Amino acid sequence: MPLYEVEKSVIVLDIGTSFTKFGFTSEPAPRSIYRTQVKSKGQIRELWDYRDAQDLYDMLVDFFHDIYFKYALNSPKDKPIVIVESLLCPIIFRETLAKVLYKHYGVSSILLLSSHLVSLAPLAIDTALVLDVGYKEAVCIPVCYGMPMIHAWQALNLGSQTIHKHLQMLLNEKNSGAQNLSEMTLEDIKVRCCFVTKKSRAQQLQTLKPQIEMCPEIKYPVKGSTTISVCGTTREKAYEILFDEDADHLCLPTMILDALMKVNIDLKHQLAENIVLIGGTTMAMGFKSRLKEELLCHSKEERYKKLNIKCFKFHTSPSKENYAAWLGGAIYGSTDCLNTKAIQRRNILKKRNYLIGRI
Amino acid sequence: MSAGIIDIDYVKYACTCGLLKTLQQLYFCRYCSELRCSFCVSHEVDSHFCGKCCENLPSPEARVKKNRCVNCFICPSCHHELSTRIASKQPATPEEAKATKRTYYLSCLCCRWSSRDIGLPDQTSATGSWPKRKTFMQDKEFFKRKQKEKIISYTDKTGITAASLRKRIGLPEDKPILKLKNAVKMVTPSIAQEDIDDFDEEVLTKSINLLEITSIDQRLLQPDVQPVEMNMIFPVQKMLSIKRSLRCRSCEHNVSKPEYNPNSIKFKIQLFAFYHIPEIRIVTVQPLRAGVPAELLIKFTNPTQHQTTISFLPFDTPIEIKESTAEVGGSKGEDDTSDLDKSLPLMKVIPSGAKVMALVDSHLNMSRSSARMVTPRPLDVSINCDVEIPSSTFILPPRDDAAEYDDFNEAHNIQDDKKLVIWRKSNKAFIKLIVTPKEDTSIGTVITAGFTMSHLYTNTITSVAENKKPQKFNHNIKLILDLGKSVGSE
Amino acid sequence: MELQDVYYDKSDYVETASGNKVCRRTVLCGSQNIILQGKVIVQAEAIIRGDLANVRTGRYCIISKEAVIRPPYKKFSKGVAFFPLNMGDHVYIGEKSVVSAAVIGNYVYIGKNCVIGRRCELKDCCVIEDNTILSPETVVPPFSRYGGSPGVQVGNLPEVQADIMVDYTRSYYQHFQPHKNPL
Amino acid sequence: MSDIKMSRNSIKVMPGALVCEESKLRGDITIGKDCIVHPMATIIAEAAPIIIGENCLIEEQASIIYRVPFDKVEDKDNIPPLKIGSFNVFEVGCVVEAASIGNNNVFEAKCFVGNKVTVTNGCTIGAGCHLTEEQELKENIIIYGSNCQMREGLSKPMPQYSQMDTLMKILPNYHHIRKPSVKGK
Repeated sequence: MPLYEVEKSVIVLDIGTSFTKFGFTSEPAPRSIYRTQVKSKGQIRELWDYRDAQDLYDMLVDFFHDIYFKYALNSPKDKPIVIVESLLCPIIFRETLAKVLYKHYGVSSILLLSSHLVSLAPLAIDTALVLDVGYKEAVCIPVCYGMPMIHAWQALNLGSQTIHKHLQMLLNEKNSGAQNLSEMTLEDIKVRCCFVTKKSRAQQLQTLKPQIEMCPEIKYPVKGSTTISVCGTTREKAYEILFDEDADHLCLPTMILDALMKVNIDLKHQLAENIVLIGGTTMAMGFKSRLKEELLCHSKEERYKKLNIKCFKFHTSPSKENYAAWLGGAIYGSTDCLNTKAIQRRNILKKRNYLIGRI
Repeated sequence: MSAGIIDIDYVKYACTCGLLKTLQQLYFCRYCSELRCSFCVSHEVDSHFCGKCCENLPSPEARVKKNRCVNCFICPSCHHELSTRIASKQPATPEEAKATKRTYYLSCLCCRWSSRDIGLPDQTSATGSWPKRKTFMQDKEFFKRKQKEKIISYTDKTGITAASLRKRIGLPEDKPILKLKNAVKMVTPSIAQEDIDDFDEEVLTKSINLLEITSIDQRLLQPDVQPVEMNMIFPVQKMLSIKRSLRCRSCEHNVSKPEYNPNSIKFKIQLFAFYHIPEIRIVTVQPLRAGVPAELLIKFTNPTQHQTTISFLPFDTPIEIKESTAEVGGSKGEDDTSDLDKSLPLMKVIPSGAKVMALVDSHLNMSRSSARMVTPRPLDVSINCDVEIPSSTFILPPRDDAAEYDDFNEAHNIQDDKKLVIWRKSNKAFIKLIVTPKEDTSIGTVITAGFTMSHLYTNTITSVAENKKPQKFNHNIKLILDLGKSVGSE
Repeated sequence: MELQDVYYDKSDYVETASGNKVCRRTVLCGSQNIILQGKVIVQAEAIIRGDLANVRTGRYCIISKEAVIRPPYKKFSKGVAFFPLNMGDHVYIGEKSVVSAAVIGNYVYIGKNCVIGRRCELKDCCVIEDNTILSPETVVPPFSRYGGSPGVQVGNLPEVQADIMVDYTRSYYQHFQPHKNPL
Repeated sequence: MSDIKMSRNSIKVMPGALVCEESKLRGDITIGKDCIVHPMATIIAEAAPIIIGENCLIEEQASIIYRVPFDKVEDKDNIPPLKIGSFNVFEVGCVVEAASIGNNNVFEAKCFVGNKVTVTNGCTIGAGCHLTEEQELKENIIIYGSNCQMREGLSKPMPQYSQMDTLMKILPNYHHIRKPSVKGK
């Protein structure tokens, strides 16, 4: 008896640093994507800015209250839930989350899935190098035959947040009135005006007198009181922070190469030819082609010589990248995986170390 | 959830779970005789309705409709609700006016977006006929379903390959996910591309019109498509709202159950603390100075149909927790997983098997209710003001709705401690207390005073059921009063 | 906090037999079309457009300074008609708010400086926060709290909101007293 | 308003216009044909005359104020009159100090338009929006929401013919109306 026929609505959740993806299993897209914020005592707070476990507990109670009674419109009691989360998720978050769900909401079981792993499900592959560029950080984990190669993980504090800061700096150079723009405004400018440029142009932009035609300037009105000009260089340079090497000579492309350095030699080529990009930041125009250009360029460097990789191939997700991991969760959650692999409420009564048995 | 508009959050009541709430936000479970708040009751979805057309939807139907209203749409541009408008096409001749049917379009009265902006043809009926966007999603659904079938059918068959594979890469046993992933591999896998073309050369030369590009919120309103251009946005069906019923976690009785009709503000069950616990309001307070006693005038109101006696106790009087919550109360202050541990030995001895499952379940049911109880937490408040606790008590007569219409002060023959009770009228009494801010408070700090109120509560719940006399007992509640900021010397 | 007494100049207000207190400095257009059900306070410089259509309030309504109550219009195929504005009991309308709703239920609180667009429906027991702009034809369901521009639901109200409003409007009325010693 | 300015009041009401006496008009104002000015509306021509076109609707508490334009403070005697086009709607409580106003614009309730703003044709300034920065609103622009988001409309807002017809019938029953005059009183 195929289980998926039983139309049981099971919530699938991907709690991102910036946006939460919410939906149900066996559905092709999330029902809603909204900001990971909690309204507590009249002020809006970011869920991930918790102070301590108790604070997080209270915020998560409010957060799930919204999920169940504003989005899912379903009583949580004795129902399973699927949570997609990063392998690098802090223990305190994971434990508090479990406590909130089991204790406060009385869910029957939780299926915790690793975002890097499950994002391969929509592609129907099992070996790939997954790069997740989110809000706070970029995390690269190779997945081989369905096993995340934890020892090869790479993480850098590169993501929307860095871009926003960089963009603010660029805007300040050209505008006097652009001081202290809200993060929302910066995000909107980034999304609507900025793009990832080509490497050749990026190199030109770094010179004092670029020998290129600048792209047109955009006048961006803010709240009817000011207008800031987003000039061509700003539009092209906003994303450059991701590709500029930092003090340790690290950037997005080197993360991928460093990860490849750490995996078994037999897998290197296979992984390089199966790169999967997830996370909202990777949706920027020109991101993929630039990353490829950079990878090819960096791989010729001395430190990566022994990799001897000449070809990088990328997968195109059937979904939008920002919910690729969620979609993976929705697919897993619709299989009998939910019944067999989820951590049952009654089992946590048996085992104290319930969270070690994650899949 | 704030109490509302009126400044009533100067007086906070400590809920049984340790959170501070205003009286209006609290519930009073008559079966446990305890205060409950939105945090320590369990919420349940009672009924679904649309906030725009205020129509009820039975829950199964709501689920099928994906929790969205069939008739109401929200604007993809500004997220406001769309209104249906009759197309005002002036017919050329009267005959034509009769022949042509009315047509409708959707229009946003906030940002003036209309369904004509994206070239959606006007519809002949006002509701129900709006075209669903045809997307690639339909194809994907198919794709996904196919994939899922494969996962299911292969999961059980592929044990051997997975095991051998695991050995090859030197992994420990029992990583069942491998099986599954292996299965997926056999389904039409995606093929990685070397050539990527996600850069549009046009962007370098063409000037863009900001008004044609969607913002991130507009994109995320339609998560499946996430349109980049304004002409791609599409009306979105409005999400339904719910009415909630609330249940006490320890006795499983409802404390609040609304009526079914979305427009109704009545309740079938309404165990709100506001109707059972005396209300306290600050009337006046003398200027507060560190170390100087000040008069505080507070008003007590008895909302119940029974006379009550109120006495004062010091703030740090321990409050017993009733039997029903005692199991959990025992672990107060410890890590709350400890009560899970307590049930551990029992769980271990029961072997898994069909016959004993019932036993396990019954045990689970028992432990469930206690495990789901909210562990009380210490009060998060710092008291910086001493309250002189009066030794005398006072009486509050029952509420009398008719008294509201009496404009004269009715005579009452209640013997009052004149030092304590300043004035009284029907079920209200004005009480004077002496408060002294602590010596070391600096000017401008918010002065918080606290005391424990003990009131005689008459519980009628058992009397109805068992035809007994109503139970009377003293119920203690901790109160925290925000008296405003301290001032300097005169 | 218990409400404090608000004093008004006795010569400035007219008190009717049913207990309405209406400031002389209000603009009541078409006063024959305005029905104040009793114990209603209309404060200085409020405008009620009874000339456009009937305006009927319930008992214990408070219309603050410079508020505008304006019946909404609707377009029909044969032209425009203004239609009546009905207000329930225990309604508070804050200063400088413009109210053009079709229906205002009982126990409704509208903050100051709000715009309630044409033909909005404010159901029983709802709160509109200060400075909210409700777009035309918005429906505000019971027990919801609206805020922002355009106004959206920002929260829920306690179940006893009706009692809070009864208490508030009643004590507002009781504390709205003439100066004890007129100058 | 100072007494000197009061004395300079010169209100011209074109035939067909309906101007309630309870409105507050100051300075040199010409109100065009078929306009409606509700009671308690305010029009102040402080810097120079205001000429309002045809079929404008000015509701109660709306104020149209023509102050000395910010770029002409030096040259006070040479300020051109403010011409407001036709078919404009000024809703309850709006404050409009715009430097120039074309035709078919809607100023919704409680909006504020500063004196550095040029309003062309067919614009809608949403309820509660504050526009202060120097700018020219292109045709058919719609401003809405707390952050003054902008949108380009498909067409200009419909003129309020039918509403004005109804008002023309109702208002004279309840209010004293200024007599149309070509000359000031």
